[in-house]
Amino acid sequence: MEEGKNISQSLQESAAAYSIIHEKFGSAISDFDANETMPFFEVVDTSLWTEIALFMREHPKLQFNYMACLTGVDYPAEEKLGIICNFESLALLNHKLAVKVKCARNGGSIPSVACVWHTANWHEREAYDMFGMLFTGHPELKRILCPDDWEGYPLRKDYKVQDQYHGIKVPY
Amino acid sequence: MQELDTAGLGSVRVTRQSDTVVILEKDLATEQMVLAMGPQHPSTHGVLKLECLTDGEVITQAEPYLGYLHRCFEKCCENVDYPAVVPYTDRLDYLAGMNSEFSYAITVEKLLDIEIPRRVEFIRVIVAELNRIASHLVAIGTYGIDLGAFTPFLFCFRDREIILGLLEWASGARMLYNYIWVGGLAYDVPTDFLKRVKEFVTYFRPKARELSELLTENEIFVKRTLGIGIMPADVAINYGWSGPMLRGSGVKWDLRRNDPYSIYPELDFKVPVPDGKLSVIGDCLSRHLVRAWEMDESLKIIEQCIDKMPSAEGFNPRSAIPKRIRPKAGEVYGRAENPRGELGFYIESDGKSTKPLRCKARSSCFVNLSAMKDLSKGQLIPDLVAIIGSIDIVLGEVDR
Amino acid sequence: MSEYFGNIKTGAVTIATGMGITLKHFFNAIHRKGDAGLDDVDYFRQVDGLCTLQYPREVIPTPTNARYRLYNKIDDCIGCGQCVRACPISCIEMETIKVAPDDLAVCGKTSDGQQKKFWVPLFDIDVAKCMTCGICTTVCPTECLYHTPVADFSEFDRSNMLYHFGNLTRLEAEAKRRKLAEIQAKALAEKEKKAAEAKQETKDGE
Amino acid sequence: MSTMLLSQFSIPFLMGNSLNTWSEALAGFYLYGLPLGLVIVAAIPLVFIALYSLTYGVYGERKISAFMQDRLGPMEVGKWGILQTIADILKLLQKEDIVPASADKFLFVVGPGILFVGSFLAFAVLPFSSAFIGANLNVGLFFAIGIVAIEVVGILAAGWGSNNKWSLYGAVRSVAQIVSYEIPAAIALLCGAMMAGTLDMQKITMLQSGTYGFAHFFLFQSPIAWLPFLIYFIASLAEVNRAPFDIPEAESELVAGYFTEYSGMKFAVIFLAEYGSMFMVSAIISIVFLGGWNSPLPNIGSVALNEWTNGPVWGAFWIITKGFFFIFVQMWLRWTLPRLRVDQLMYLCWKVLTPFAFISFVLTAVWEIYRP
Repeated sequence: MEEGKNISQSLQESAAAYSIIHEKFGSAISDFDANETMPFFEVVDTSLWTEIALFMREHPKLQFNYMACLTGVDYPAEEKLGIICNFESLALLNHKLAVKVKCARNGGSIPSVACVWHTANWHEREAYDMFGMLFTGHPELKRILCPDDWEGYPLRKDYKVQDQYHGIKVPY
Repeated sequence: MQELDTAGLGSVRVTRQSDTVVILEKDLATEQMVLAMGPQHPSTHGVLKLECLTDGEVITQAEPYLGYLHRCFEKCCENVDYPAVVPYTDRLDYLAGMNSEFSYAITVEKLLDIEIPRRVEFIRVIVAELNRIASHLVAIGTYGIDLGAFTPFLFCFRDREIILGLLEWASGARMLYNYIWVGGLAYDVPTDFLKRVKEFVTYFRPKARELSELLTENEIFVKRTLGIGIMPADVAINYGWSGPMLRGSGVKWDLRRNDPYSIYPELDFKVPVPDGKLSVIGDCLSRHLVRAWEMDESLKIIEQCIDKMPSAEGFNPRSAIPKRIRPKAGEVYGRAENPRGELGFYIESDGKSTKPLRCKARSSCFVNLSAMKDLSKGQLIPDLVAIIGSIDIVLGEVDR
Repeated sequence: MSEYFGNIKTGAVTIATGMGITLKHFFNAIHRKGDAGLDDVDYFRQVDGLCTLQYPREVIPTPTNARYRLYNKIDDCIGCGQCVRACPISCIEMETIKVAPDDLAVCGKTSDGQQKKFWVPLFDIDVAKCMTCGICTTVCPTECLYHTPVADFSEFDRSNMLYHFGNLTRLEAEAKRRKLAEIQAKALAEKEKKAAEAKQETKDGE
Repeated sequence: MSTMLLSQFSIPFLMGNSLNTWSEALAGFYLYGLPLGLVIVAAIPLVFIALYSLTYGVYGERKISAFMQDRLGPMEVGKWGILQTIADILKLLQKEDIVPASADKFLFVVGPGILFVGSFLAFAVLPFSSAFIGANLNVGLFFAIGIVAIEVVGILAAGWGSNNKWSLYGAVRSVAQIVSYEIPAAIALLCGAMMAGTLDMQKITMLQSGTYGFAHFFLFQSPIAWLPFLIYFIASLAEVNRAPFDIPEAESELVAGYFTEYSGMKFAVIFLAEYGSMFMVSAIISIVFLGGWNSPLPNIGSVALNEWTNGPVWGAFWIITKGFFFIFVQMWLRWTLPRLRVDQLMYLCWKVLTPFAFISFVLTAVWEIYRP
């Protein structure tokens, strides 16, 4: 019971945070998805993403100073790739919010937020490495976990592993 | 005759003799040298490569290269059932398998929205805290090795061995447990287990004291770590640091307290942060001290859990495990406090399959390591070693 | 200046403390800790001292529930194939042949009295791949597949890591397969005959 | 002829306590009127002592570290693993002797040799007993201090010749370290020389003999002798690259420092040189401050312990025991302490040891003049 109340309280906080962002950016962001496990909104106008990010970090009532996680996701049904960022106002306001940003599956790009949160630097590199979306404005967008000359983006749903890598048989 | 300035490398006076440049005189300029530290190097804690640009012993730039231990954790997760991910989580941070399992289990449970028996929660916390001590022992011991003290390392391993023995007795395996399942536990603990854990706590306290006398209080050790690799709190947060690293920078932030899960809210423990008396806040020594203090707190937690433990009567560790784990469609980001920081799992379920659509591990080491470039600038090579050691990376978790 | 001498003093004192500790351990080396397992009541009553063991000759006992080498008690295996499906890394390979009705008695029952309905000519576990997660053992309905506490089973040749548990020789398996095929063919013929008859009947009915 | 031969042969065994006769007799040994130039013969026992110190130094190091760390240490070869070092030597002998393709071949090969020679030349002036010293130089102590510097050349040659960045770091660090630490070490030894009034190692030792045993040792002869003793001990650790001053070979920083690229017998030679110089500095400190081959046991009334335990053979026993004791302390320190950083090392040398060495030098001088 206690826990249930807690969660709904955090949901309220997230909703309040969302409404501040919504006030500023209006239709550039989607409606608030008020689920219990991970409340989020989606950035519709992706070109504004860096601006929204900076607003989220700097606004005195938001202060999302901590990016917990940045996940790349493949949505083959929508022909899109996306990232999901989990934010938190660490040690300040203690509210959480998740943001989704999507781009086209082939040659799509998302503005980088590495200049807003350092965390995003490596996470965006990882998302690029695994999914192949570009992050415009990223300081050094190159592969991080796979070798530089690896073919394809391993975490896409339709990924086929290459047969040979420098003469080494790849599929085990 | 002309003077060339070769981009900060000091000026060189040269003359041209029929198309060839002859160097007449060179300033006492130092040349920068690229030094590949790793992937095989004793103090990179695994297969990490740091490409350092050095000026003498001073590092002007260090660029980490990862991925030597990439084992496609996330791709594997998309191809196995929810319960079968658990053994893979062990292999993320192989020094703290229980904590990784714990983190994954609470994440999926959040998605499934199921109630866990109380005894399960207590056992989970005990094994996770035991494993936290084991992990910190490795961190402290290997840090000693990095700074040249070999003996504390073996003392640490001697005591860690006992913890591994205890966990083996409970779960059947020494490092890769597959003990904390989604919705419960693999088995109940053996009959005498709690008694033995309690004996371990009394055994370990003086040993921890001895360890701190031998290593932490040693003047050479203090001199090697004090004021090295200072990370201010706000930068640390911006880098996404968590766990002992963030606490070392003076931020009182512990997921067990600030985003409580399991039975942690009922337990009495402190979140140790450096006060700036023994160390400079945010330096290597602070991070080391936080780890040493945390072991004490973990011992306290274990003692409390044993005292409050509900009886084993009629207890089935698998009672709450769903027959078939197929969560409703949705996304969840769950996390727990690992010995190295926040281990989070982002899991997306499509509601139809028994396999996760996407399972991302937010690894604390990966994030902590990303500050390496900033931290290492202008440090000496021995200090670089001290900094890497204080980050306490486990490459299994960095590369996943 | 006082800081200078203070540094020298703390340095000397802490170094002396550390040396005291190592010397204590050095003289303590006349004791040896022993090789009790953690399930031993007296584990923490062992003396402090040298704590390593000479491995192949002295071993810390693994607990009885330890999860190491995978073993299949093939007599109890009903060939359900759940372990194969559960294994996250597919280290179990299995082939089954349905038991012909007249062979059921030959095939026998499991130790808890369940009738086995499949021959298991092939049950290979690649223990080199096995990550001892224990998922296969939890799904096993007859509990014939389990991990044993044998931890050290290294081999010089990798092919020796492939453990065969199938209980039929190749010839036997071939015979069973042929028998089953015959029976199935017969059954099929029967079925076709019946179908044809039924067809005939319906035709006749018209 | 035959009587002459006999007398020459029997000299070492008959001479008793008279100085250096054994070695001098060996060196001046004429066979059929031909001098065999047998300095080499005199050197043979030295080499044996050195090999002995290596063999049991390595074994001792492994066992001591093991016991301090609650381990068993080597146990397989022989009873208690006592033959472990011999097995190691056999292994090293069989190993392929790799010279990296891009190494400076000459320096690479010559480096370990110079190192070895540097560390073993000093053995020539160490008096191993009242009747045995390799070369009884009147500037023995000076020679011992000076010859250590040759090691630096070997280390630099090895580090540079390897053409490996880690080796180069190790070599450069080592040079800086050894050159710096020579100063406090030499000044501290000069305190001992001042108390003796001579640089002759054998005479220094003799001046410390007496019926009161240890009370005649220079360490207890002056109220401030402990200071140069301590300074020399610390500086000698740095000179032989032992922890906590093992930064030239700091394995967690520089992989293995200047001998990263060495394998097989060349590696063994470097190792031999290291243990040889460990024994060498230990012997020097025991000669200058702790009476060398003199027995530390005093005569107590009619129980003439001191006289019973003195003599050529006893002398060798005492100096080797004292040397091994200091080797034990070196190992004890190594397995206790973390490693210093380069700048801290230099701080310790220039801002702590050198000033204190000067102070102790002055105080010793004052004490020697106004000694009651």
